[in-house]
Amino acid sequence: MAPDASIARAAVEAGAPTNPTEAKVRELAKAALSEGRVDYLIGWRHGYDRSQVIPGFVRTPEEADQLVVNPLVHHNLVTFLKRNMPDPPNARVGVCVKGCDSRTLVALLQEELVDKERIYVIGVPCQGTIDRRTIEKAFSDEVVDLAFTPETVTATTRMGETKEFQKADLLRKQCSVCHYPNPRYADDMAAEPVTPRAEGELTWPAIEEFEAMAPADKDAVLAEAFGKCIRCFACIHVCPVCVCWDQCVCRSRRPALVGQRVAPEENLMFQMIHMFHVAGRCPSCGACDQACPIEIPLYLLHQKMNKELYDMLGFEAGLELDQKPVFQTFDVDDPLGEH
Amino acid sequence: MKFLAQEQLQAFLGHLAEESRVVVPIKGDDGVVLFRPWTAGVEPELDILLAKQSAKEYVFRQSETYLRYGYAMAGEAAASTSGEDVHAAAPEDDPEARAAAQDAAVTAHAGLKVETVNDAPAQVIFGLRPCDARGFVQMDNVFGGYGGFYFDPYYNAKREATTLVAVTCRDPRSTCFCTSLGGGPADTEGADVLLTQAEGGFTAEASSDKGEKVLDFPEMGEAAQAQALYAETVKEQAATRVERAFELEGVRENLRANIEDPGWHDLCMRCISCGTCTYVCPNCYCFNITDEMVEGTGERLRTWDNCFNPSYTLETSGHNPRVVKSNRFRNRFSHKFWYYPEKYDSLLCSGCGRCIRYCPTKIDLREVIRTLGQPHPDQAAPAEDGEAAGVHAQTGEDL
Amino acid sequence: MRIGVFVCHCGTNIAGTVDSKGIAARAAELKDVVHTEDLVYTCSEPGQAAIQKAIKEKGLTRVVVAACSPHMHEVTFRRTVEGAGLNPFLFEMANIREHCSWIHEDYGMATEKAYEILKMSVAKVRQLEALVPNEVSVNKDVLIIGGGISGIQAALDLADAGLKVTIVERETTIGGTMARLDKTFPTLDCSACILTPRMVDAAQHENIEIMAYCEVEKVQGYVGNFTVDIRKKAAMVDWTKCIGCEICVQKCPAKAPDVFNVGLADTKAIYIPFPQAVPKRAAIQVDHCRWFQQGKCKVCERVCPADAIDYEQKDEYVQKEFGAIVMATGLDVFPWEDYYHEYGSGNIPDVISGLQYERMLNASGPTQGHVLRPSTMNIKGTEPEEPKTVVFIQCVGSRDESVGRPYCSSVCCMYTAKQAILTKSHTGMDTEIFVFYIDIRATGKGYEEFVKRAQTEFNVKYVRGRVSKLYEDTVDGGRKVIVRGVDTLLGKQVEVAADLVVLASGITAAEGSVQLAQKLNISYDEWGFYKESHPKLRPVETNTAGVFLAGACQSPKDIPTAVAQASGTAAKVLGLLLRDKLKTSPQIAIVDQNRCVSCWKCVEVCPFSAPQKEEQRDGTSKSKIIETVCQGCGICVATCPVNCITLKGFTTDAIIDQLEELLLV
Amino acid sequence: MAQATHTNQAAGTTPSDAEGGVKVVGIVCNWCSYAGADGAGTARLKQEYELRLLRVPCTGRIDPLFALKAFEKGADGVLISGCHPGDCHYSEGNYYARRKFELLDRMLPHLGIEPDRFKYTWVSASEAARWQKVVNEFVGQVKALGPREGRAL
Repeated sequence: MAPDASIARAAVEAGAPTNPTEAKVRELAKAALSEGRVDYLIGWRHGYDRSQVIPGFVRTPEEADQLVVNPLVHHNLVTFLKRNMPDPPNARVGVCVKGCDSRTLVALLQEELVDKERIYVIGVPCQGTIDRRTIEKAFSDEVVDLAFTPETVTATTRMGETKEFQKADLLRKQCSVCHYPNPRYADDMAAEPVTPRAEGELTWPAIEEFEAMAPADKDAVLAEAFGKCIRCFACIHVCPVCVCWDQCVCRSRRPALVGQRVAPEENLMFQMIHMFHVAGRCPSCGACDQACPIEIPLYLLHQKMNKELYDMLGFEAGLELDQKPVFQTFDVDDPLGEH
Repeated sequence: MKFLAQEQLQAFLGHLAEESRVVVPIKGDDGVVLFRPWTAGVEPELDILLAKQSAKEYVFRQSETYLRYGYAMAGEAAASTSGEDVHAAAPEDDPEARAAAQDAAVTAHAGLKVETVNDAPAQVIFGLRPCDARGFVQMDNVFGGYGGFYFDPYYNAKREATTLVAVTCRDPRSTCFCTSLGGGPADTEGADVLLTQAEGGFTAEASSDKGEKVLDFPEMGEAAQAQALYAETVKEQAATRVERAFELEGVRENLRANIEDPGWHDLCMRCISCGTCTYVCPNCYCFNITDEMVEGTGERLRTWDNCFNPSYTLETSGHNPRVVKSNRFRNRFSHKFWYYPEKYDSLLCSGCGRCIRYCPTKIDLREVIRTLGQPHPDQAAPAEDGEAAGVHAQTGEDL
Repeated sequence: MRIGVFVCHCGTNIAGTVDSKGIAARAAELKDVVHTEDLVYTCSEPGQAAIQKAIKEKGLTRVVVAACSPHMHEVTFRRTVEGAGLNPFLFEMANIREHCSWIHEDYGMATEKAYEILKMSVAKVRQLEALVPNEVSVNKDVLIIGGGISGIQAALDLADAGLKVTIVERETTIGGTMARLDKTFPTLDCSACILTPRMVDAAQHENIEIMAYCEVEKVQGYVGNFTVDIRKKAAMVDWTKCIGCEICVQKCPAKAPDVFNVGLADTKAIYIPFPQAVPKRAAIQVDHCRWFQQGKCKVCERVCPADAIDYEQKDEYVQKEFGAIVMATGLDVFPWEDYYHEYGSGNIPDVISGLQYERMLNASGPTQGHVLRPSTMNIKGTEPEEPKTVVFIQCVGSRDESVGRPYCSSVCCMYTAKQAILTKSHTGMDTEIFVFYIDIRATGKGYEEFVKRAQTEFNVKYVRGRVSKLYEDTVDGGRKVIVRGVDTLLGKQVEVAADLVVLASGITAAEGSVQLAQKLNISYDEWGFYKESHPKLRPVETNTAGVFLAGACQSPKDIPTAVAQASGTAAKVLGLLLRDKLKTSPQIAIVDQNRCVSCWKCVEVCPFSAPQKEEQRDGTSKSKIIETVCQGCGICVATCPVNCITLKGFTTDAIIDQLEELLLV
Repeated sequence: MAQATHTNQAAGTTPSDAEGGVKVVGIVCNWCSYAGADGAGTARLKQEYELRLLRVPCTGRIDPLFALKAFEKGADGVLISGCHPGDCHYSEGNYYARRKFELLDRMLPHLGIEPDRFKYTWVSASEAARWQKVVNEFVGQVKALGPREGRAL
């Protein structure tokens, strides 16, 4: 079997484990691979430099030593399980999931969109992941290395400049108020459960400012944000619960729900189609926010959607296997009045 | 060699803006740098960062309406038809006029009204990188009638009206590899003017008549020796900073040889099949054509397309020669380093590295070329190869 | 594509507010429209002929008619275009009457709106495709819900025509309201004398099965193929053994309120509503039975000669198949006690409802036909008194906005006249009778004459006016009900000291009619009366194919009207079921399996389980919709994320085209 | 040219083309609200002009994206109406619809669209008067807001 390219030809070697969870993930991965329980396993590894973490596809126990777990592991690897993504399609796949990732997996399992029998899931309790782009913007130079303590992140640039950040300031939007850092579904856990950053009623601080705006101001913000969209479909293809992809209605000309002209209103429509189609399965994992090359604040939409679904029906996506997505079921006594 | 003092920059842009739209890299509130129309007082982001999107958008629009048409009663249409005359008027050697004539001819059909849209305001793209400028040269081949191939009136009208003012890449990124492709951080190919950071401003060199015209700015003096020297060192140092990514020698042949290499599957595994790399690329030019019509009134659009799009090369029959991700993945690199070179005798990549930086999963073009652009061991993968078998199962194609 | 547009004047109904000629002319500018024409009455024979002529001569491939509501004439025009050789589903209607000319006044604005509606229809018709109906075989059995006179009549008519009929009656006997009536107006012939033979006919008819003491629990399926779950309520008596001898009833020591006699008397815990009950079978009212309440007694079990008592009996469920369903659930008497506090809310013994009085007049009723003052009944040592002065009050729970009943119950005027006449024949001509009324509605055959008789021959005093208050008082040592009202003709207050007051309580929909309607998915109005498909064109059909209406469940009716409607309904049911195969609507959903991503959302949401997982050659599964099961609601279509399900006739393309056509500026 | 040709077809001004006029789209189910609107017509209950109705079999057929599409294409208001919960001709359609429209109703203000521009409600076949009330109130409130300007969607 050909060695996996992303490992065999890796630019950056991972080296010794930097934390217990990372060590455990490698251990579990090795076991699964050496015992032949999976054909390959998906974790996280360094990209072209140590400040980058990317999805890592591991085929041999040796390659498992390249896997890393640190605050950069934002990629939701569940997306590589969805329809037409796995290669070959019928492989037995191991996958590492954080809390939010696991919810998207649960959502897929609820609708039998992933074959439970063919996956091995390593649960990775999550202390919150950071947005590397925030760091990059703090320099005019290029960030090439990042070092972590539980509370801090130290960035080093190409020219050797270093700067220390509070991890809390770098957390991704949904991480800072995460109620579910611990995987909801996993075969093995890579660490003891962690205490959530937030408990009790859900809150969505990231969208409050926008919510408070007057309609005209919202229009302005949205027109600017979505005017930049290049329709690359990264948001849609990276979305683990957006399963149509090659048949996506956003590409369809019959019916033509959205026009092909790239303009703010069309782009917003384009994005709302995505939102309504993942409603009930989207836990706001933020994969789309991270994937967008133009950094469009998609969380403005999916967080609002989830906030309202929670407010309407107390609904939270992907919590339990026996739960049904919000639009695939109803309750005669839904507390919904006409408006 | 002229010299543009830092404090003259705004005045200079203002001067350019008198006669044309000026497009510059601008850092938005969200810290994202994009090429956008300049307005007085706005500071162009010339320092380090590559703009997230290449400047190609301003010549090869992401979506461009080039035809408007409408259904009308035969009577009206007949009245409006003057297609033949236009056709007669079109000189043989003027492709644009001929295109216009064809449109006019279409309107001769009763009941149909057709109007070409081809707005091409004069514009200066200021502050793009040499790699971006070089990208235009490669697109020029495709749309400019190279070797008697298709001449595209819409692209060329805009290209014609556009002046490119490039800035030397003082601090190339770790993902830059222009030098591996025969370019360089101070390359002038495609650029009309090259600015280079020097003490207190920029040295400015015109490399075309358009460039000369742009530099015809009274307040701009000649560069002092020191400034010229400084600029030279900047250029030299920059060149040394760009890492050597791979050897170009033999890449075209090896890609052909490795076309069925399982390595394509290995490499594309983390690809999410989005179009980011192609849309931020200064060279990629694939497009799609769509009619947006209501009640017989509508417009014909040309929009960017990309080879990762699952419906790319989807045929009317429903068959798609590139049925799986790896097929489409392979196309992008083969196109840049094999198909295009064979047709146009140059590369379809200028080494800006955007596709690497902005890929959601950091797929690395250099890695791909290093792997499959070179003769490599997996080439003669045995038939019982698990990977090959898997692929076989997926595509139904014999690898 | 060659579209023909026909704009109707509908006399002045449309043309009075909309420039039909003008918009027809303008429609000629629309893409693909090759023929436009305005017609005075498009639905008339010449109108339809014009359409067919144009289709043939101009080779039209699509037709739009701008006229009334599709609910009115869509079927008509589909037939028209089909007659000219065009597929009937290549037709679309623009509703410029109900939705435009009738609701607007400004000629210019209404005309523009009509034109926009027309344009939307043209946009839609472009998207329509030729459709061919499916055929399903028909189950010829009929379910009739309700065993009153309407249900019985429909059952007999259908059974005589050779169809198998099942009557489901929730009481222990059929007969319904009519069984409680004494005489019937205007002929004064005895209600039982007409009804009971019909009840027996039904019971003995080889094609009729009577399921008494049963209720419809669940209805599935569609016209021609309904599957109905029926609950047999536990009577605690084995009806296969019970012979209806009534010994148990006589011996039973436990009293229970007599529902049949509207509480005028008591019955026993084990009971048979009335002597001519069909089936004549006993049932135990568990709430009042000593055995069930106190755990001792079992008298009935001991005395029953047929050994039919079964205290262990449980509800049973049976499932049956039917091709059509007739709703004949009848009526209830308006619960006046809850609304008319000025009439004593039922606390004045000598104020009773019309139906109670009906029982009192009836020879087999609680008073054996003697008219008595309830206040004087059942008092030891004293004889009950006959009333000397009787007051009838009309429109109690009818034509009264204040109690939310604006409609006329249509029978009260007549039954009051009847009861007034009967009173005299029971208590003598010297009895003084007053009738307080608003208007007299005597529209039926011989009705007006009947009321005249009451007024002249029987000297019943009609007072035009409402009664504002009823209260008890002692007048010359006697206990009276003081009736305070107004005579609007004389324009002065009147007061009558009455011995008995009979309220002409109105008609309301039968209890549970709404819940039942929801089981069958048929429409009902705010009072629970079932809604007909069209008051004139489809008066006995509902909007749910295969479900029909008979009697008072649709609206208050007297017996002649109810019976007439029942027979009409029977004719409609026959018209449906005499066919061996039924065409199903082709406007159903279909899956494009090439685009299906197997997410099974359609399977999840379909109320009819029409989408199924179909295994493909490559081992994967795709969704497939079973044509004959699909009802064409389109829930799956709106749920399918890739839009690979198409609802024929209501495609997403058509909807979007209509939107864009309308919003195009 | 073509664009112009089209609008010329509408000689005179429609209420919606008129200055300050609005375009209101109504999507209604065939069995209840469309019939209710018919009833209102038969009873000659006068209504605002600006509403244009699309007929679908069931509110369950209505993809909330249709409403978004309408707004994107320039609608100033969208009204959706069907059978009362429990009365759906297909027994469940409006229950599914209710959830979707409730979410849409809550999302629209987030997209810069005033709450008064969207309404979902239930009008039965027998509620002609209610239909008139719903139409006049809704179209009234949309007219009060006027045409949408500077919209992002």
